[in-house]
Amino acid sequence: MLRKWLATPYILWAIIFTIIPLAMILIYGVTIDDGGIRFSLENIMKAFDPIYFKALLRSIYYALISTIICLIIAYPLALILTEKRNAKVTVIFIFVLPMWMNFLLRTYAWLTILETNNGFLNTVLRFLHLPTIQIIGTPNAIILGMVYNFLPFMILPIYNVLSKIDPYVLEAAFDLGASKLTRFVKVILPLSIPGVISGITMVFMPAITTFVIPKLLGSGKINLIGNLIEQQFVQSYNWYFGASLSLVLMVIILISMGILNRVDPSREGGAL
Amino acid sequence: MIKSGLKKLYMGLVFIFLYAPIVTLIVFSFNDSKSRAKWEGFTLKWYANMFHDPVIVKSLYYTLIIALIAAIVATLIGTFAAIGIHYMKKWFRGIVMNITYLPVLNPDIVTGIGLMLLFILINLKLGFESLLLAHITFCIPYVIISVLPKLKQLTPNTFEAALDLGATPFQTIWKVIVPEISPGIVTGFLLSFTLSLDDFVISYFTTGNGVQTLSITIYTMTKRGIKPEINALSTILFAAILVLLILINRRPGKNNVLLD
Amino acid sequence: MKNSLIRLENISKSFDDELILNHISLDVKKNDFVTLLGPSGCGKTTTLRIIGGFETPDDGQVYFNDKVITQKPPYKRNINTVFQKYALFPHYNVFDNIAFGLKIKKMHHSDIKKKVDWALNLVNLKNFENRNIHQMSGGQQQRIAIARAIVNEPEVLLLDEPLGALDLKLRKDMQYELKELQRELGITFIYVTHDQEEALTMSSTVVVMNDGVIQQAGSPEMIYNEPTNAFVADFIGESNIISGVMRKDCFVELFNHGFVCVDKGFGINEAVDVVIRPEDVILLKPEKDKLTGKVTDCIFKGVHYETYVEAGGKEWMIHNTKSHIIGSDVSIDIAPENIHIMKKR
Amino acid sequence: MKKILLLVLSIALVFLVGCNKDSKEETVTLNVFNWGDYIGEETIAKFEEETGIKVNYEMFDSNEAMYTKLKSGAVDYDVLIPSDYMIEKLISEDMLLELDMNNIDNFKYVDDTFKGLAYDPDNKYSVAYMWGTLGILYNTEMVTEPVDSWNILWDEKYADSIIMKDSVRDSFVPALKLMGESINTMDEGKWEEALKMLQAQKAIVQGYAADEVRDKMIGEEAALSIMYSGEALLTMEENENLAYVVPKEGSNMWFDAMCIPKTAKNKAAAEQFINFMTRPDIAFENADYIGYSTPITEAKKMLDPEIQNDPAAYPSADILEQCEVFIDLGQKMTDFTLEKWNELKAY
Repeated sequence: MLRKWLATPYILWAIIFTIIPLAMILIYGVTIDDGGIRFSLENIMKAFDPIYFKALLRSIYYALISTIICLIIAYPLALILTEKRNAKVTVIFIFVLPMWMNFLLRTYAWLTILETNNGFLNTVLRFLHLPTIQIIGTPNAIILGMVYNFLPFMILPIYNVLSKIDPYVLEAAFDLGASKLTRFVKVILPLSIPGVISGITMVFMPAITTFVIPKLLGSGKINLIGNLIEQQFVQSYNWYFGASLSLVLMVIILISMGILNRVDPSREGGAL
Repeated sequence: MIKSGLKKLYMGLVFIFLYAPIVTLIVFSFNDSKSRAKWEGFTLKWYANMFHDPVIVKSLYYTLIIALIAAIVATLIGTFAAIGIHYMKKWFRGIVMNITYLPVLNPDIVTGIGLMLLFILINLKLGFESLLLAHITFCIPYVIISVLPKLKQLTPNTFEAALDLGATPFQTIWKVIVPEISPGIVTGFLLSFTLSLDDFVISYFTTGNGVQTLSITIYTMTKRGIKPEINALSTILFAAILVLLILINRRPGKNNVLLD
Repeated sequence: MKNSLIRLENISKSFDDELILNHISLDVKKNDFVTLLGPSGCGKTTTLRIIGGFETPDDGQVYFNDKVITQKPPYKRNINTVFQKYALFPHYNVFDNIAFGLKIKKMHHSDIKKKVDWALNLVNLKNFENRNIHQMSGGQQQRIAIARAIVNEPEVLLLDEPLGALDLKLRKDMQYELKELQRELGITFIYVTHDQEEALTMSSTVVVMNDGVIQQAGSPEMIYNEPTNAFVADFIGESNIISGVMRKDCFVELFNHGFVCVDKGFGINEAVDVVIRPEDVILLKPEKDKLTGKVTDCIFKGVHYETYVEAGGKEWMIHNTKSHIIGSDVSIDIAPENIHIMKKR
Repeated sequence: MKKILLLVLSIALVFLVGCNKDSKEETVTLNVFNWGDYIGEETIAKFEEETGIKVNYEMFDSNEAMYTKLKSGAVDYDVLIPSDYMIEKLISEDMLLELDMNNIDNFKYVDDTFKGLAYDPDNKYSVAYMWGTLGILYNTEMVTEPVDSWNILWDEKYADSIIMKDSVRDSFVPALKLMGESINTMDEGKWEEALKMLQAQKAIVQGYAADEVRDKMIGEEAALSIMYSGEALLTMEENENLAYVVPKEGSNMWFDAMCIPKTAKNKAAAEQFINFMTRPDIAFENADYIGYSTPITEAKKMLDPEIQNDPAAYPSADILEQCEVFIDLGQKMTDFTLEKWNELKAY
């Protein structure tokens, strides 16, 4: 029937514009060019060299912290949103509207706010005779940037799942003698897992690969894996090694996706 | 009472966090200094000068055209794809969904260079077409993941019911399925448009022939810093979409259609 | 062959290597009210979907007026369906839902208006055309779904457990109304349900299905009174199913007591299943030669008492109009024509 | 209905854009690839008007990004305006066309100081576009002592107030120059030694910044930073406490220059463009808008005398003598320096 063929244009599109380019990158990842192009895992091994591997681990670490913070901020917010009548409008204001300002401009604006000496925040703090903060150039600034940028991607899926929980289920939980806390732990939380998983995916993965945030907010003092991949592709024209780095990264991403899929095999949370 | 106050406070704080940089940017678009580091008094000159730089004007034009076409095409392909995926066998759906997530999860630079390699391979000169193809490519997954949940919410047998009443599969999709999942489609369209607007890395590697988007123009202003006119232009764009969203959602008699 | 409107021939269908329908053949006559009855998973809905054109059988053919329609898509079949959860289109109002099929046929809008009015009238929902679907109750949605289907004047109306979501009172009313409707429209209904009472009340033909196989097809009386096997007997109405042995034609032995019956043609000393309806058991004062037992329970059920008797190591269910004291001894008697002998499965 | 309308509209749009391009094919088009916001706002329009040649103007954010795009062969650029070491790299990889100076009459206006430079010794491939030095931009309120040496970037008094550049070669300049080395040294040991210095310095460095350094200096977030003279000139306009100096140990002198890649489809038009940009009145307009230093003597003379006499913009000859131009180190050495850079950033 027709509906089974509806995805065909997309599948063709995906094969041409997603799979083939990726395959080409992968080929670069497992070859080297020393006079002639040949198969080699040399670059893959090099990706585990401490300089690069540490950056990778650090990226994962920061991305992980950012994801956890996003989750902590987003979950209560999503819960509050489900109680709001005009939640959908609010969600647009959270999710779509901020992106209408160019990402680079928004990140620059954080500098204006957070700079140590004459940043907006510290000026206010100083005016109130409060201690000022120094955050620009520290890992905290990188995490702040990640949380800022990816928080909406955590709020939306959790909200979507929460808003679809059948209110009768919640009443049933009360009816069966659950306290508010028990109800949350035993009913709401398990039911919202798909949204949480989806949120984690949408925050953790892009957070690993970001390179503008560490450059600007981290004052370029720390390299994350995104910076190194960009550097290999653009600065040293070493696509072979750049591809190897992304290959290693991709494997890690796929493994984490596999783990997440185990928790939520239906990928119901594929909902943005 | 205290509880609802706390909730409002919490929401307020998150909103402050999300909007602080945007408000800053808007405020500084009225700054007399070229720098975003120092406030030197109020001015409207950046708004007046905004359209003097032909490069900015041209990139604004391309940005909007590319975003519009990319969003429309991505929404079309993505919506049909989502319907197809929804009715697929489970194992196949799993594979297709994993492919769908690939561009979302890949570093932009890998996607960008990969696409550039592809365009070279198929001998397509970089320019408007290649840029458009690239944008459609990274937009489709977002349409699919916006539309799929709506399909899951359809009452069972909706598709069959329409066929049963004599609608051809095409009529069914157009007259029944599409209207019912329209909130997801609108979300997907809006997301596509927004992402297309915001992208730099993929655009840079897939464009040519003088076709530049606003993002490229902004990112490449490395020699002299970002022109303050850009802040003014961004403010206007932001205000425009804000007004548009408010208008759409205030339409009398209609429940808001966005992001159901 | 003649007179049959829809004919299924040797239909098989499996999903993911699970056989759902196993070589089914069925004739549906014109103007018949056919009910497909069976427990969930028996294949009745799949059969309906094959008739509707939503599934293609792996094997076998579907005939409509003696023409093969196996591969014909649903929108080219003059058959309409009322779905289990109605599948109304929430973005259309009542009128547009009902008019959907007519608009697809590009009918003139004044005709559409007439026909929708007619259909709404038929389901007692006059003046509801501008309502939104979500403003309607379950029963009303049900009626809209029916109106939406019949407005297209199908030759066959398929109904997939249409009353499942309604409360008992409403269900009874709708059963009656549907039957009326069928008579009035003079078209064929094929009705899927797992409720045997519903099946018996409404249909002119009941088709009992289990495990992808048709167990028995026939009039409600025949199905009830002459079930071909223990499954049918058990599924249709309440019955006592007892293992017995055929001693000779018209004589069966149950719990070492001989009973005269009317069935012939079984082998001498063949083990058989014997079905006895609760209302066919006659309770007597204890008599020496008869099968005797003790009353274990007696429940008032309105029109009758439901009495349980322990006799011959089995609990019998008996419906009669007298109450019995729990613990008292009774003898059991059964008229020969009420003893239904079936081959052991 | 609306959707159908939208669809029709978009298809029409595609056609429109497509047709537009076809009609333009008849006139000569020139693909120019330059840094963003690095040309006078009306310059291109003027060129198009004078010559009838249509310019497709494209921008890049770094030499390396430019190279990646060019090397891919996906676009046939006609004119590039990269920096010195990149031009040398392009020359060594045989990616540039030799210019016919007969077509670039205005080459005569280029100051002799800027001819025959190391990256293009015979002026066969490039014509200088802008030039400048690498130096220290500092805040005279925050730094009271005289600044004349790279040494000050290692002074712990200014801990957390020093900004280096997020660029390998620029950030190694101070270290190499303090060691008395050439900034183009091919001696890996020297790079290792310089890395040690930078690693020691990292503790007191506020950051390795890219473009945001200008705002940081204007906002007085840091006292000292290394910066190109052109950027420094723009920055000083916004904060009068800022001053720029080229340290006495010498530094890097940089050039952005126009050249024609082998992929060029319109060499004649490209040369016409280069000639146009070198014409004193245009060069003046351009320099006046960009605020960087022009290599065209006649154009310089048209500038505000204050700028002409600003040593930051046009340093004296003896300072320039101390300065070196970057030379491409070759792939192997480039990779090596990048590795050193990553080592620096690893902790």
